[in-house]
Amino acid sequence: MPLALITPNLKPLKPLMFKPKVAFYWCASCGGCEETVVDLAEDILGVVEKVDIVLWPVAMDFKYKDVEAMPDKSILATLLNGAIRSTEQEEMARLLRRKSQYMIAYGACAHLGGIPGLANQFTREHILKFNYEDGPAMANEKKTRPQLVTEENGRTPRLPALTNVVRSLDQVVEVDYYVPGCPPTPKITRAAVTALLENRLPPKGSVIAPDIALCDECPRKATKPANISFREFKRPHQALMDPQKCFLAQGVVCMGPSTLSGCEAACISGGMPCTGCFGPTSRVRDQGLKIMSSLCSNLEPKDEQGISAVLQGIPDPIGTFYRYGLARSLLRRKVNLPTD
Amino acid sequence: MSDSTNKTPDGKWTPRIVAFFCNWCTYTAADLAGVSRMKYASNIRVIRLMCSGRVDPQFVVDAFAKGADGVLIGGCHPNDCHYVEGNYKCLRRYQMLKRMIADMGIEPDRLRLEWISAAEGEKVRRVVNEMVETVKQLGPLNIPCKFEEWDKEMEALAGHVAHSQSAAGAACPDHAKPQTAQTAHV
Amino acid sequence: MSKTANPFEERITMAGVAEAAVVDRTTTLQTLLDTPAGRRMLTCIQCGTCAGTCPYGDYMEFSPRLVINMLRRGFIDEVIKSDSLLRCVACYACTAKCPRNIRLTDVLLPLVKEQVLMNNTQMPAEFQKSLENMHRYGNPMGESPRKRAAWTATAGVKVPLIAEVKCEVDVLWFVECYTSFYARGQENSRATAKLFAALGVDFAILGNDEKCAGECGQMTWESGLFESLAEYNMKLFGKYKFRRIVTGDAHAFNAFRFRYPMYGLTQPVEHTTQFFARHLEQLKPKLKKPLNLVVTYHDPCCLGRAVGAYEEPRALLQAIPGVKLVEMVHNRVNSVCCGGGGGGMWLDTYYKQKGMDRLSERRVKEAIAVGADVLAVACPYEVSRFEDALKVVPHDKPMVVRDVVELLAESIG
Amino acid sequence: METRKNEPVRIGFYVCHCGVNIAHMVDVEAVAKYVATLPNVVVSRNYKYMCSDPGQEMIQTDIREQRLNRVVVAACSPLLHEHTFRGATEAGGLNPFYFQMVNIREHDSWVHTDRLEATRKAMALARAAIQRVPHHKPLEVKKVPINPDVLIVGAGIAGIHAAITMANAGKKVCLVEKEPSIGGHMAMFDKTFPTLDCAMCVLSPKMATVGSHPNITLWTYSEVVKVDGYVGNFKVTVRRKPRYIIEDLCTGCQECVANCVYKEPKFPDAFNLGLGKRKPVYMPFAQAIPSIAIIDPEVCLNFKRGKNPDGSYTVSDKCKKLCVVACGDRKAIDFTQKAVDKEITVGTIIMATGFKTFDPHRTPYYGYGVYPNVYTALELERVINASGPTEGHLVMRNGKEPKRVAIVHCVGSRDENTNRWCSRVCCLYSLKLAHLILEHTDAEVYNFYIDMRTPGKSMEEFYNRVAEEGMHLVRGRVADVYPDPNDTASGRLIVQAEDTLTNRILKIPVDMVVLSVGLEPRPEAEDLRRLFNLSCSSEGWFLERHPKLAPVSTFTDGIFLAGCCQGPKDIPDSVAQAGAAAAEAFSLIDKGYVEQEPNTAFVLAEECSGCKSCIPLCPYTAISFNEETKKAVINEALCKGCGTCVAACPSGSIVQNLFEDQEIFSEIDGVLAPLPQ
Repeated sequence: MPLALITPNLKPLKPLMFKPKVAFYWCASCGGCEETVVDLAEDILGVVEKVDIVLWPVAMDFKYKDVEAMPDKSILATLLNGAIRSTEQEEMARLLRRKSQYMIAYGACAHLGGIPGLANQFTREHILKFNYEDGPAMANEKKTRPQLVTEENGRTPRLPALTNVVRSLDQVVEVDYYVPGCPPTPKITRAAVTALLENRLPPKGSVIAPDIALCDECPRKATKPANISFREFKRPHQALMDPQKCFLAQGVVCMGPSTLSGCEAACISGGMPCTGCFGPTSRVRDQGLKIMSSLCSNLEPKDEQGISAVLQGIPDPIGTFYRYGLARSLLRRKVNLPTD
Repeated sequence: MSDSTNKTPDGKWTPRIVAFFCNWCTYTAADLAGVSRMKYASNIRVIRLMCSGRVDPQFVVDAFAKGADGVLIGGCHPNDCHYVEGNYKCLRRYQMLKRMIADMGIEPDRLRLEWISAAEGEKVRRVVNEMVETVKQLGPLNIPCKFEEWDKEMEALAGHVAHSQSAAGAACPDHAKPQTAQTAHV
Repeated sequence: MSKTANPFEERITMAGVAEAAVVDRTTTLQTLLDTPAGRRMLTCIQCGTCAGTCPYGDYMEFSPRLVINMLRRGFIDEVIKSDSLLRCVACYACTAKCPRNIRLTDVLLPLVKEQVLMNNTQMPAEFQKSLENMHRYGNPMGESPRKRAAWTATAGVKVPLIAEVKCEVDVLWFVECYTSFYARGQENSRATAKLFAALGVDFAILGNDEKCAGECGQMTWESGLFESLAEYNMKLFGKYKFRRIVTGDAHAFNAFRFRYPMYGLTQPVEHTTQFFARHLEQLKPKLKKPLNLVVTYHDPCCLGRAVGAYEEPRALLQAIPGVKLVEMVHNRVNSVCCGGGGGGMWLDTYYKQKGMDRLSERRVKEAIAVGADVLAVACPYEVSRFEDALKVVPHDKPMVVRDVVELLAESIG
Repeated sequence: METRKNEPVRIGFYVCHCGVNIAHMVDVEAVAKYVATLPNVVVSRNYKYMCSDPGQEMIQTDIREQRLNRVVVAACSPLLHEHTFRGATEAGGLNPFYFQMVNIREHDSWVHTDRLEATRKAMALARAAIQRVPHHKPLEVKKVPINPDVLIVGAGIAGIHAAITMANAGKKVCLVEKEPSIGGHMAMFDKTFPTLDCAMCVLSPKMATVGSHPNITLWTYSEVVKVDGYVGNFKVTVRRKPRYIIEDLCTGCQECVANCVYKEPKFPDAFNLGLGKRKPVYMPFAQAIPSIAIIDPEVCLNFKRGKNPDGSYTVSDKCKKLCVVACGDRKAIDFTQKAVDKEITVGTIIMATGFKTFDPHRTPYYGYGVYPNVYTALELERVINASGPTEGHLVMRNGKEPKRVAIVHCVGSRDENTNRWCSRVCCLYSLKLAHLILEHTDAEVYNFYIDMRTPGKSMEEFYNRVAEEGMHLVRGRVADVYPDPNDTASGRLIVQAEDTLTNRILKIPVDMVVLSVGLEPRPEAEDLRRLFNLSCSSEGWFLERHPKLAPVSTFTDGIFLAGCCQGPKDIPDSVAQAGAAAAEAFSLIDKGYVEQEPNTAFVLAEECSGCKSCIPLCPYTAISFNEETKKAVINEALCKGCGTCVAACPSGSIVQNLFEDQEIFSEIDGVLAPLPQ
């Protein structure tokens, strides 16, 4: 489905009288999303020309108080990437929400919780302990940990606290649009920004990607047999892969069938199966469960032992099926973990 | 969600079990149990599907997420599926689903798959009673409350933010609320 | 030996655990009809199979069928005023054939009999003496408890005492009274010890501390006596670690299987014949000495009808070289009781007074009719009963009574 | 979501008392009151009998007057009355699929004991339906033409009667029988109660009709091996086993039998239950239909000598083939015959596979198989029968006429250790046998019974009549049968039982014991059940759709039950049921089409990514991949509506009508929503 088709009924908004203000912000993310904005290459200049960037910590120097000083709704759109997992991120999300007409979850982490969302399998204490004490590369004999408040030279610097739960942006503030991907491709980003600037916005809550699974645009689509039946599951490093053939046909888990398209099958073209970063279609509530249902239905064995043997080929179902989507899954977090 | 725990009017917790029964075998068996006036625990809420193959893992997890303490799936015996082999597909998903819910911190015994033929009203009675007993032993799961508990940290911060940002202008109540509903896509 | 290949593997069940739910130890005649077992009695169709199959049905004023109906109608007082039920030898015939699966032998009749005892001050002396002995000495014959383990000196193999073993044993062998004190019973014990040793079984006995399991106390009249013996033995069991109980006494086996779980027994229980049948593949190569005998086997009630272990003892006998197994007219579920159960062991004089024939005589006649050299048994009561009966029933061909384990031990040489 | 786009959802909710069946355990008023508070509910009522005319009219009136566009009824199981209420919804002017049913009887009031809890459960289930029904869509019932031909499996009296009924009405019938001849158990009986007419005299004209009816294709010595398709269009494969006689060429002259190398019959004759003998080539019995001989390859010399070491067979030249010589130009004998599979297409199926008599080896204390003078009742039928092995002389295996006979009732009936049910016919056939014994001999006859059960027209009168003939009726179940210890030579037996009416133990010496064996499901019933996709009761009888309201229907549409395969019954009832099954089949056939529940699945064409995950999942190959659009397509005609593909579609792009994801999620939400305290 071409991108143009996803925004058929455009409601004309009031005309833009001034150069619109745009903010970029990053929360719990790797920085890859920021790269994408830069990757717009020449196009970025066009964007910069058309808009007034009021906040972009990675590239420009603005302060919290500058934003705070703006009138509410004075920013046209905030493109926020990263999951929300600290008090600072949450506070900024709320502030930017208040100041912006449109809040756009940019990238898989803001959209779904992303890779940071996998932390929802552990307690905050567990994570801190691993990172500051038990981690294999850790040399911290005193077991020093960052303190929320410290006394130093008469000053008391404060650090933001990690939250117990990693959240997608829409679990914290209302989100108007989602730009999916880890990271969003330049094409998707361009489409989103263009739609925004040209005032051709789809209905609120839309994910800016075709609402159809990736197989639709996968270059290996034709090589998938119509009688797939899984005798075993392999991981990509465990076998010599046929570079032309559908991954599932080779017994490798590929999330493509349950993941939105729009990335032009970038990973598959790069020789790796889809891991699901664009998230589920609008008809699916839980991406991980859906792909699991699909794959398991097509196992070959019918007896418990045989089934269990094949499923051993997926040693970490949570990490496999919820690589990006755990925080936005039906259960969100390992349910028996305490909060403190 | 005001009170998501399932309490009887006298304040005692009693489990809620959601059951997905296939139309041809297990649902009919439950009808038979009724016609035979067998007595069993009232904690079960049956949702009828045509086949155990229709049981989407999303249904099971959604039931847990909405407050079920246990989920029971009933289908036709192997080789007896009205739709030839929907029950095998159910079994395959069930095995992985058991692992996944365990990984997500739900005791696997809260999910049970049983083959119950149309003639086995007695088995419905036994399985339901056993299931209720098992879940009683495990205690309340109560995921909706956990969601509330998790989100307390946000409420706390929301209060703090509202306080510290109040100087900068009137807070917009609409935007302070996080979305809980699934976002609609195009 | 492969696990699945053994046809007798399934027999080792904790029958008692499931059955403990049938009734519990507090059930009385008044509360019986509210228990699951009692509700079965409401389904009785008065077909009379119980009375028809009862070996002493001819002599009963109140047949089991009638007892059920009197209970249902509220006329049970008339039954307990009569001594009719003293004739019940707890042989499980009525229970085994009942088309409604009513638990007469081990549930209804003991409760009625208990009331009979309380309503009849005149108890047969021989019987009363045995109960007293059980109470005082822990065995019905009034032998000194200190001599209980004396037989081990003549066992020929080492018989470890559990108190001296100090670690978990696989088998706690519950020897029981007749097999400890009576000369013929001790032969059974020596044979069992020999077989255990030959198989390399990790076993031990309780020695002089052991007291009668009390089955006859329970099955007949004296639930109080049974309670005290059961509690004593349970306390004793609690002191040691063992994985299963094995006993050669079918009556003790019955008590452990059905009643003791109500007192907390959790280990599985096996009769020696079940245990040896389970190890038949290991035993077979050791059975070298041919016996060249025509053997007929008498099913003990507490092993046969009570749990359906009909084939294990037969399999053992057939494994002995030279043994030709023949069946009596009444066999397996239809077997005729030796008359020793439910207190019958000590009621012979009383039965004679009432003009009743001895069941043991009825039984040996059947054995004689099939021309057996050996009447094989699997319960220590039967040895003395059938040997006594053979003294009075005329027969041309000599016949001896032997326990199955004795024959096995003999074949091992 | 709703089709009438601009119209808000208006739900009418009705909770049924079902007399007291529901109302005694569920506070129906409280349920109605609670539901009235739920969103979209416009009307919430409770009524004594919703399925009654006034109940249904109430719905229709409300639809019109309250402008309802959804209807929810909380009553019995949807399997019972969903159809009724869909009809009422439609009669009120709505699409019938705007209806949803809540089962608060079978799943609630009948199975629970705490009124408060049962009421709360009813509320939760009702709420699920209230939340579900706004998502309902208008659907249309699909009509599929029905093939007018019918398959009848089993040619005992029930199958025969059903076949003749259907064939007389002009329907093409394929009647399949496992044995070489039709007739079933009835052909083995001597006389029938209560009329005492000769069984074969009544049956053989009907058998002959079957054999010659132009509308009946009779396949004996044949078995159904495969069933595909569904109501209206079943594809059935029948295996015709080789009888080594070419049916079309055999004239039934039996010259082959007369000339067989075996001069004397030597092998046990199955029709006479082994009491008589037959040759390797034989006629099953004198009146067999079809009147065609059959060769038993197990004992025929040609087969024995022609058997190769690998089990294959070549026609032996070591055998003189006297039968072939006798057959002459008719050339009806073919030693090379092989099993042939025939495929037929039918619209409806009637199962009339009958019963098996109880094997009394399972009650060892009656001595069957141990003492030669213990017979089953069916064996006695053959002994008494004039065409039986003793030509109607009542003599025992030792050739002597019995002086005293005991008939033991309830062998393998009413017994927890064997079969729990009453076999219904044994009391009466035992009385009949007692009568026949008295007619044939001077013997004393003892009937040992538990309860004498003689319901039905003319049955008690029959009991009364034969009792007067002077048989002993003893009320007591026989406990033991054993040889008389005082007379071991004659084979005399002692029958021991309590005479419960005199409180005495009887030990009656008799010459012959007849065991009135009960009826039980055939051993192959389990395979047939799988083959035809039926259900069995826990006893193993084929399960009827409803014990009262649909006694000859099954859970598989288009398959009906007749005779003892559904449960023990006598000849009049078997015939009546066969007629009923035929009538049910007619009503389907004459309608011309079958309505199919519109619960099929469809692919959202725009949204399908063409991942092909669903294609191998469909057992009916209803899903295919369109190579042009590169998307999956479901053939609605082939889809049976299981929903497996829907659950497995990884992008949620397959939708099942009536069971849409949103509908189920709403139900889950509804059953779990907090209830008022």
